[in-house]
Amino acid sequence: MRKKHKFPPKWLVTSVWIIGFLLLWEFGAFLVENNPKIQNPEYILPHMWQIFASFFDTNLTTATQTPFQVVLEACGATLSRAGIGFLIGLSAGFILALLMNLSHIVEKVAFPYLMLIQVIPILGLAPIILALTGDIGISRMVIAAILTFYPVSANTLAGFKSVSTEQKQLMFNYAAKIPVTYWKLMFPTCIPYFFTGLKTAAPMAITASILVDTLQGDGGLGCALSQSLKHNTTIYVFWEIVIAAAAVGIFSFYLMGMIENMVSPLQRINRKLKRGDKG
Amino acid sequence: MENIKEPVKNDIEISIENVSMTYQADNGTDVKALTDINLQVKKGEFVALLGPSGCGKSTLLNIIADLLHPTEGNVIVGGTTPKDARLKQRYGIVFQRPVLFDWRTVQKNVELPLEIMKWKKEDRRERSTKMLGLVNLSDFANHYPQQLSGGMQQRVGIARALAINPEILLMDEPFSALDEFTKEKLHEDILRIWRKTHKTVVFVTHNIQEAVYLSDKIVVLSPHPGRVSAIIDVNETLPRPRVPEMKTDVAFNQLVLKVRNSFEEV
Amino acid sequence: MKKKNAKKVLALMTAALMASASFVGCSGDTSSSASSDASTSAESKTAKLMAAAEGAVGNWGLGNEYEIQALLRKYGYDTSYISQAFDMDGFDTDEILLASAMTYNELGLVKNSYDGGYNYGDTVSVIDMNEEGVAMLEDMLFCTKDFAEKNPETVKAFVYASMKGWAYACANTKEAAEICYKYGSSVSPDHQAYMADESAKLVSTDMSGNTVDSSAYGSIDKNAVQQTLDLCKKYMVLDDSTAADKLKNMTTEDVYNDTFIKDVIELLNSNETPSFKPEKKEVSIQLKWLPDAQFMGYYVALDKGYYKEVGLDVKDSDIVPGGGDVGETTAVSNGTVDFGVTWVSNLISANASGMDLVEVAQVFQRSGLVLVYKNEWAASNGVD
Amino acid sequence: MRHFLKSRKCRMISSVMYPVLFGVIIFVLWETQILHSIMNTSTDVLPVPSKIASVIGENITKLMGNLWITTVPTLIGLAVGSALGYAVAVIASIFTKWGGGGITLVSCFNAVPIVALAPIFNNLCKHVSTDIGTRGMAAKALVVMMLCMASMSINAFRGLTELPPFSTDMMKSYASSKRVTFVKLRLPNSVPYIFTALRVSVPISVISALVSEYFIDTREGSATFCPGLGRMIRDTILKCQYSAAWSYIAIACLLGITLFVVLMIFESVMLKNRQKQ
Repeated sequence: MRKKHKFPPKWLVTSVWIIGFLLLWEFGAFLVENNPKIQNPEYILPHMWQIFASFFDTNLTTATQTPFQVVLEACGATLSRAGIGFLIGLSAGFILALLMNLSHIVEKVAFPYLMLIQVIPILGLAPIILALTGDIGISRMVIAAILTFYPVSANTLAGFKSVSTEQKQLMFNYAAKIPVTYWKLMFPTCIPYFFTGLKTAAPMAITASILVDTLQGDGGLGCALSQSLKHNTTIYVFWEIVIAAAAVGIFSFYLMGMIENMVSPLQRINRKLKRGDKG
Repeated sequence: MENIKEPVKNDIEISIENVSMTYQADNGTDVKALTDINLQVKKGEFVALLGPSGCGKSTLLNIIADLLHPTEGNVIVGGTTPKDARLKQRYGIVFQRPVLFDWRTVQKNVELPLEIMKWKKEDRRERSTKMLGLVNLSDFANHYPQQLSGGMQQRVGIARALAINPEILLMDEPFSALDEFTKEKLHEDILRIWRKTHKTVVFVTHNIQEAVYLSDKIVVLSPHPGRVSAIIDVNETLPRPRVPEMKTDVAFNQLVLKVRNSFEEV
Repeated sequence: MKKKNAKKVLALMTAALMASASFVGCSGDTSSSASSDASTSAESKTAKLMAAAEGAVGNWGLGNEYEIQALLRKYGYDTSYISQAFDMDGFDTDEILLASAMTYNELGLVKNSYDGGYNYGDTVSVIDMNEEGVAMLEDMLFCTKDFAEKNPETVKAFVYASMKGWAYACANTKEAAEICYKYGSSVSPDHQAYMADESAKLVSTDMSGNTVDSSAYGSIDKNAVQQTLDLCKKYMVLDDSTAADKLKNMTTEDVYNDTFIKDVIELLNSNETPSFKPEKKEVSIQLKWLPDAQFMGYYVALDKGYYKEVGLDVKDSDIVPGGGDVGETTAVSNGTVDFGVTWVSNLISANASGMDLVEVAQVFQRSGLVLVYKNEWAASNGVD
Repeated sequence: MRHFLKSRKCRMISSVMYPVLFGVIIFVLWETQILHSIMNTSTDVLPVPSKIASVIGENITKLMGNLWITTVPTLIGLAVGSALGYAVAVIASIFTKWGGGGITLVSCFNAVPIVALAPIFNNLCKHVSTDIGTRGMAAKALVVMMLCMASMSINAFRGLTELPPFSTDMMKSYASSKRVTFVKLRLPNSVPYIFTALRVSVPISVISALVSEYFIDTREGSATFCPGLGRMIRDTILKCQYSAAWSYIAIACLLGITLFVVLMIFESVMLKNRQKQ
């Protein structure tokens, strides 16, 4: 096979865009800075370098922590808390998809409500869920789980439905029992779909966790965010959090991709084949 | 047409009696897919079910394979009901598409039915290696389906169907998606395998030449409603073994013509 | 322009009317009648400021707005206000001309130059709700009626230790500020010290400006509660008609129970070491805001071991910071925590909607809410 | 009988009946407060449906006023954001090699939580207008716009570039210009993708409008000013007015559902003659 050198390479495209974005940001910051009407430019749009400098700021902004330490600790709290809700949501979503695929009655009952969950502004319900459960940890899990639930179950169900009739007939002809059919055919087929759901759900679970953080002074990115907005820490904590939150969201997305690469046999094979082609 | 009153003999592998199949269309009307089908397939016989789209030939095959249940009539496969035949793994099935699992190697694909039947690992390996040898794919055992050509994939499908060593091989237009060259090669392969294994083969096709070249007996089905319009014995005109040169014989072409005419008679 | 003038005149007239009304109302109180002249002049000044800042009065809303609404109504304006963020940027940028501030927090940020501060120094002045007669009681200690009934000793012990903490904190504000800072405060130490001083003033001064003796910290003044309740009845808009009816018929009895604090004050003054038999030893408290010197009494009580002394088990994590979107009232009502710190008005709205909460100690004896304005702006509108 | 059970009509009836039955059961459990004992909560926090309905009835004008305040920026943000997102996708699809990277960058905006976006845009809009209502609307609409733009540009880019096999070759064989190929092939091909994007955007736009109201300047405190549904939900919850909070939530849900249903109807009309993929 003739080797084609792709131009521009992917890394170049990505870096050009990132640089472009940074330039745009800096231009905006420049405008904000030089607008005489604006007294506190760092509250509206600080320079990117100012934000990055604040990462290395050694001045304490709370009793014991520098801004970066505050954000780092909050990040850890948010990720771990979101993780639990995410796991619950994905298990529930997967189980429901399984039940819906196994039973027509379950499918008929659940499907409209699944649609409804997607349309209802769950995040707006966060305070009321907190009031209902009375525990911030539980409500965080509930909200993260509900947000995770829909994309996972909808995609997994689509994965089950994507199994071709012939494949199912094949298993039927081999007199394979239902668990065997699921294990050998249905699950492997739906793995990519399942992960598509996870990739949508993971950043949502984190958004949910951050929002719930703001509901009570219990740590986490959202809590630090609202504290910095309430002038209890330097405003750069806020900007660091904006960046950290975006980074955590993107990280969660790529983490799902990485896990898929490890777990999914198909991904593994495709990777192997790609390597084979090159070699 | 053969006498339907004739009792089922020991050498009859598949017997279809008075089978009708009706299903309901989306608009609520009944559609007759098959009416009053009578057919018997002897042990080791290569039978082609031939007909245009919509004649119910695949439906008939699905009834034999227990994928569909006839609204009327009786079906006996390997001396038992289709369901028992399926549960006892009396037949292997090959579809129009290879239906391989992308995430399994060629060898593991062939081993799939054996895994389901809970064979031991060594036995599985031995059997699948043998089957891959039969379809000339020994060198590709560790490849993945997406690395193989369409013809090779279909051969894997055949190997898989034969892995459980069934008495019957059901094939649903197995070569219709392949190009002409591959198809001809697979014709030789399937004839070779059939000679070697003495399986009873039910072969659904819409290609007259293919049916004539491969089979002992052609069951011509006509549509609206699906019914048997002729059963033609091929061996009388075209003796075994069949070789590619036969395709240019006058006898071959006359038989093709005869089969085609049996449609036009309807 | 003409309309604005007309409103100004109206405002002045209303102010005058209100002033005379309050004069009549307070006639029983000799100390206030003596200062009525001063208060009248203060009110005419306020009237001018309110007129100049029409449409640019800010408050955070979310249950903190009633005093401001009462003030607006007092001077004849619509009760709407600009929703103020939890910073003073709006004030800084002149978007909000009369901005709400708590004396112990936002006002310090506006005046001082430390981290997060706006460094206005003495170039700003305030309208005090206490002086305007629209003050409502704020920070107080509460629990559910059910809890108080079932665990009277626990409540008494908790109030005892907390008030002991407050007394110590008010006497030693510097140390109290340091203690708060240690317990995870997120504001600068300088601001913490400022907060401690100002909070102490609210604990030790009542609505009419009289000093509260340290032996009477936490006592509940029926008249002050009545004033708070009356203002709530006027300005609290409840969409649910059942709740609105309940509010209409509410009396001070539905709000507080002063038996605990009375016993506690007696015990504190007796100089004996009391012994309690708390029914529930592990208790927790939900604060109204982020952890800082506004709640120094509890942190001091924790740090000095006052809770342990009375046989209660209160850990660091049992003092739960607030500042979120679910009220302390809900947290206490659904049993997440045992005690809470909230404003009396918040408890009133919670009880109107069907909760059963009861105030057990009034920590802040006067309102800490002020409207802050820039002197320069005031001068340009004819107020010095 | 068996035939009837398998018939289309019966299937349709059952797919309506089962969920309705389920809904009725939940409703009854809720109304009779059995749900409360299951969830271990009280009617203070979780009022029964009839109570919520009566509160809605009592405050319908106020609710509608707040609904309007939330709906306007939602729709503006949705429309402008989707249009911009599509424009971005079109530009990216012209320069496919470079554009893909830009789309990846835009998709990263999706990962920025609404909670962080809202205060930024609130600050940015401080100088947009002297009128606080207009300013708040602009800030809300911007938040909604950002999120809708992201999802639209990602999907539309796929719609504009992932074409049926051989279709570009076919257009080339007709010597069709880039512009004609765009109008005749890429544009129609992207229509289903637009709807995919909108299915994501519509719920997100409602949610982001509600959540951003938590952080956005407004004027409130009297009957004449409506700060919006999200703000009212937060306000009523903090004041423990849970039946009122639920009435605002119900209206917010209704907004989300209505927009989605409208979208579905629109989609089914627009894509009526397309083959299912």
